[in-house]
Amino acid sequence: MSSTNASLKTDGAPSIEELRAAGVLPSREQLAQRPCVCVECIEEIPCNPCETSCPQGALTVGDPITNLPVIDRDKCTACGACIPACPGLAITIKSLSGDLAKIRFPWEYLPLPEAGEEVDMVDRMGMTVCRGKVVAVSNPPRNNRTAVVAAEFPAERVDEVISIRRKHE
Amino acid sequence: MSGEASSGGRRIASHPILGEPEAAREVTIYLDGAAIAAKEGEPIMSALVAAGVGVFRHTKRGSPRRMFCGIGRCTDCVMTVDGIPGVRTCVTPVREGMLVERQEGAGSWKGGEGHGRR
Amino acid sequence: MNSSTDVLILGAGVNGLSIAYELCKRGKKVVVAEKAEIGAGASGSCDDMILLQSKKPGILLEMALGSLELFRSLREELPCDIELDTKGGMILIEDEEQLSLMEGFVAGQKSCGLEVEIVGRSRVKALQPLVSESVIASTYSARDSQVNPLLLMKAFYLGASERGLRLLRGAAPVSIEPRAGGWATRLASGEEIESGAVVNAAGAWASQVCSLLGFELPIIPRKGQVMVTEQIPPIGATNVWSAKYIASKLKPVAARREAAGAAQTPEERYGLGFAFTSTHSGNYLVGSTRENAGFDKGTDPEALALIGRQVRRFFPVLANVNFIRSFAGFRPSTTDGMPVIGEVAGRPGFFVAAGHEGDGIALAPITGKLVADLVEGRTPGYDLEKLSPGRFLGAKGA
Amino acid sequence: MGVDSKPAVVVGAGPAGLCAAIELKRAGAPVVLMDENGKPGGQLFKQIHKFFGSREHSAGTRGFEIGRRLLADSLELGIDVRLDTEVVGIEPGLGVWAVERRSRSYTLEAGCVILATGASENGLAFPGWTLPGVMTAGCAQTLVNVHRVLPGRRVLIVGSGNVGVIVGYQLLQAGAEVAAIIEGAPALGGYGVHTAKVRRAGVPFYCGTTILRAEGEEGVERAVIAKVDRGFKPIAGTEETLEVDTICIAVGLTPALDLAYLAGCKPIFVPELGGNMPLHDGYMRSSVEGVYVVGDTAGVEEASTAMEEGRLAGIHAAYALGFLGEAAMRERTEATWGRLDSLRQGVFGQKRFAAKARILAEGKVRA
Amino acid sequence: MGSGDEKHICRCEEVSEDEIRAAIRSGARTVQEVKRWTRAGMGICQGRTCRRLVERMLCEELGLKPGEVEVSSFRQPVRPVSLKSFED
Repeated sequence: MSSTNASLKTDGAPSIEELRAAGVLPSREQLAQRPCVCVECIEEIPCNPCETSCPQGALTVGDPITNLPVIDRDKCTACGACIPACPGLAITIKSLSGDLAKIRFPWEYLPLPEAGEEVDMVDRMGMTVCRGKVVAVSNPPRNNRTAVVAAEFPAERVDEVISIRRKHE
Repeated sequence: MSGEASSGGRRIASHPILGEPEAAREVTIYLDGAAIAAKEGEPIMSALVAAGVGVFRHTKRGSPRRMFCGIGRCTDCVMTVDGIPGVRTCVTPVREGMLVERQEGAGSWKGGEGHGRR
Repeated sequence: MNSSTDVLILGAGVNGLSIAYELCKRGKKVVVAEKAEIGAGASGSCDDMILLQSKKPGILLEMALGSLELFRSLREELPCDIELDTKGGMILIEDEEQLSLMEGFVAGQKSCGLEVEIVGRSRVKALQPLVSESVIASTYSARDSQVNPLLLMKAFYLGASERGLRLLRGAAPVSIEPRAGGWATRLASGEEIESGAVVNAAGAWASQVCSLLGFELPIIPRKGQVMVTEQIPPIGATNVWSAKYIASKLKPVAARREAAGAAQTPEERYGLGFAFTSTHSGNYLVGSTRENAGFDKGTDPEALALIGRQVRRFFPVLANVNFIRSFAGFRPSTTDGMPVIGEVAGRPGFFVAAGHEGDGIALAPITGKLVADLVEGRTPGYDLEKLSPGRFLGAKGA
Repeated sequence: MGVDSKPAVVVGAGPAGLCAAIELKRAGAPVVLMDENGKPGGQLFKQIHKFFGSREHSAGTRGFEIGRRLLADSLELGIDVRLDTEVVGIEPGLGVWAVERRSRSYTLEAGCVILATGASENGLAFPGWTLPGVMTAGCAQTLVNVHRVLPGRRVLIVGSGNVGVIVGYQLLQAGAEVAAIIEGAPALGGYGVHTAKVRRAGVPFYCGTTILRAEGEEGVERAVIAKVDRGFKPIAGTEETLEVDTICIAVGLTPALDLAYLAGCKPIFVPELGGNMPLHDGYMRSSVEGVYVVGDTAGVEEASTAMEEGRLAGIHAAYALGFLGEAAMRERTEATWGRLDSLRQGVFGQKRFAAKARILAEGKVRA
Repeated sequence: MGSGDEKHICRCEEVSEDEIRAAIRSGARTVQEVKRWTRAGMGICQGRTCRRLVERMLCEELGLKPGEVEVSSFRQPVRPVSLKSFED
């Protein structure tokens, strides 16, 4: 077990420290500047749909395809095409605007949340960290049933929040 | 909750990836005499699971069993079907009016009825 | 590595282990050398019957009756259950010709002291409610029995082990040489074992062992394919066989047809016989073929289809039953249908106990006793002249 | 080399078998594809997640969609697909013994046989594992994704390899609750991206933890788990009880060796790929002339590697039967190996790559 | 009957871990011998589920490495075959 992956390999999800060490967490300054793609893919696996899905060529895996994806933030338009393309559901797009953070994340559960809905925002361990509001849900056919949900929540939770709490009976 | 429906099984109506279930004709099978709704083409196992049936049989030592592998490899899900003991319910499709019985041990021949069928 | 022992037995089949058990009980130091594992030959790939009815009156029937008595005491003394059952047996009769043949056969057996009778259709139906309408009568003997050969071997092995048996696996003999007062046997493992006596209980491989001493015996492997059903509720009160099989033994139609140049039917080619016995676990063993196929241990769909159709003919209810396994064993078969039990003339201390063909399980207890007697130099309780190796070796001996 | 009129028989219409049959048919070789199920695709139709890899490996496509595509290809090519056909034995001389619809037994003489029979799920024995409610992860996956019924409401998954984690995710998608995923080893087995999506749904992972027993009268009512020491022995005093009605066992797969064994193929023991499997070479040839082994049968990996292995065997079998020239065979083989190699890279792939390399080195004896 | 304390290795034949260990301790040395003495692996699944578990126990009891246990045999048919499949 490598020490950098201690949390990923024992708890199932990467810790903030691991993500930072892997260089995949954008800084608050970057987030305030523009929406930033966060690719939480920190193990070398043979996979590159993020690269081929990007119309701008902003995501690069290259050869060998086990390379970790590299983002060129200058090329990225935050179009979000990579979010449903990632088989690992590891990509989100986050931004900061004043005291509100916004996240767009992949979602493959029913029921789909609805715009305007108040929800629990969860961190990578599935713990509720704050309340938030769904602002948009898109699930066009090209997503192949991976919906993309956008939600807003308090800015101070921007590093922790990864998704929303799943509702089930 | 009765023993019949203790397993909490149910049909998955709508699915985020698989969408709506394909329309299938409904057929009725009988478990130890009680009518159970099943979908044409599905194995006996899934009709019983959907109906919340928790025990398919007891072994000769009296231990309860349901399904284990679900694909016809193990014996766990066997039941007496139309008088024939030891039928693997996970790979045997339902048929209208099918008589399914929980069997104890190897079951019995029910006087040999039903063996000429099919 | 060398070691010495009183008796070296070649083969850990049911007879080798029975002999080992008996000798250990009598205080002998015994080594069993087995080329593969316990029961790797016929004893692990056979059915479970102790069938008295099929034996022609004479020494084999006498030995079988003696063996059955021994089984009853073994059941009490052996260290694990052997699933001995006496639920009787029936030989199903399908036509008048078989009926008259079986009437004569049964009369002979009765005169030898076997309780056996011919029963009519209504009794057949009472004992075998699921049997086909085509069965017109049957023999019935309450004494036909069965035993689990796998557990029997285990029991002999455990019983002998408690008394000092050493079992060597993967230990085929590569040479057997006379030594002062006995024999020196080199095994494939490299080990050499000196022993006062060597018992060749190598079943279908017995002649190969003899060839290490420069002679051969007419013991050949007869392949028997058997299928095993899934566990099912009981089919009837007894185990069953078919008269057709006995008839073919008594009046070999195939041989007649072959002599007349007629083509063999698949049934004849495979030497198909019918045996249908249930085990304690509820599986049925359905047999079987009797083939000359060398040492090919495979089973084939054509033979299994013949066996399957045959059992369905007698028990149509089986159409919906699965068979889950098939196996083939090499029944060690001799030219005169009798086993070879005795010391080889001119080779003092070298004994053969092989060639039991289909009777290996049934005769194992008596074989153990007889061979132990021979090894100890005692006079056995049966006249073994007809079983002696010498009958195949001519005046010169080996 | 003359053209053999006997067909190539492919056993198993999963990803490996379908690809093998497609390659053969494309080359013009007669091919019969047999599968015991009523529907081809093997495990692909149970796999509803998007696949990894690159575009040429159909990355980003869901398993069942790959299944549909391969199926459409095979139908378009007119492959003789025999469904509900169980291959139950192999005779010397490549006689394939098949049983159709559990009611008709026949044998078919094959020019060559490609075994693509997959793998079977390993068991894990603990008191109570025979209780209703304990099942293999594959069983639960079949129920939710193929038959669309939920086997239970609250599930414990034993084993954190990709199978356990993916089935956990799919149970969540089907509407069940997953109480936990436990793993005996000190670290999780599955891909981090898989575990992460399950974890963010609130499912806890417990490493160094085993199941002690399942409890319940006529079915699972509880599972008792405990921490284990380095020797995998449970540590007294660490027991914990989980209220669950379903326990899924996901502790690895073993290659289906049965038909290869009957055909006389020499086995090799490779623990990284599931235990004993038939020895094979770079064309997926076993030690027995005319018998190929592909996919999980040749060492447990993934659907994407299985497809490429199927292609390798199909290409070589087409050549061996006289339907493909040597140059074309070599060229296609090389291209396939290129894709296969790229799949066996990275933290997870390297181990498999090394294990495969060991098999191929041993298997070269025939090549 | 509840879950009990017995740990079955062979689900089909309900053969317990204790029975299998006892067989090995009393002299069974191969998967085949364990099968013949205890019935583990003789059920309808033909040992597909318990074979690996028995192999592991042989390793533990006899101090063998995994892979040193001889591959135990498979027999035809590898799936249950209904007798009706043999048409006349």
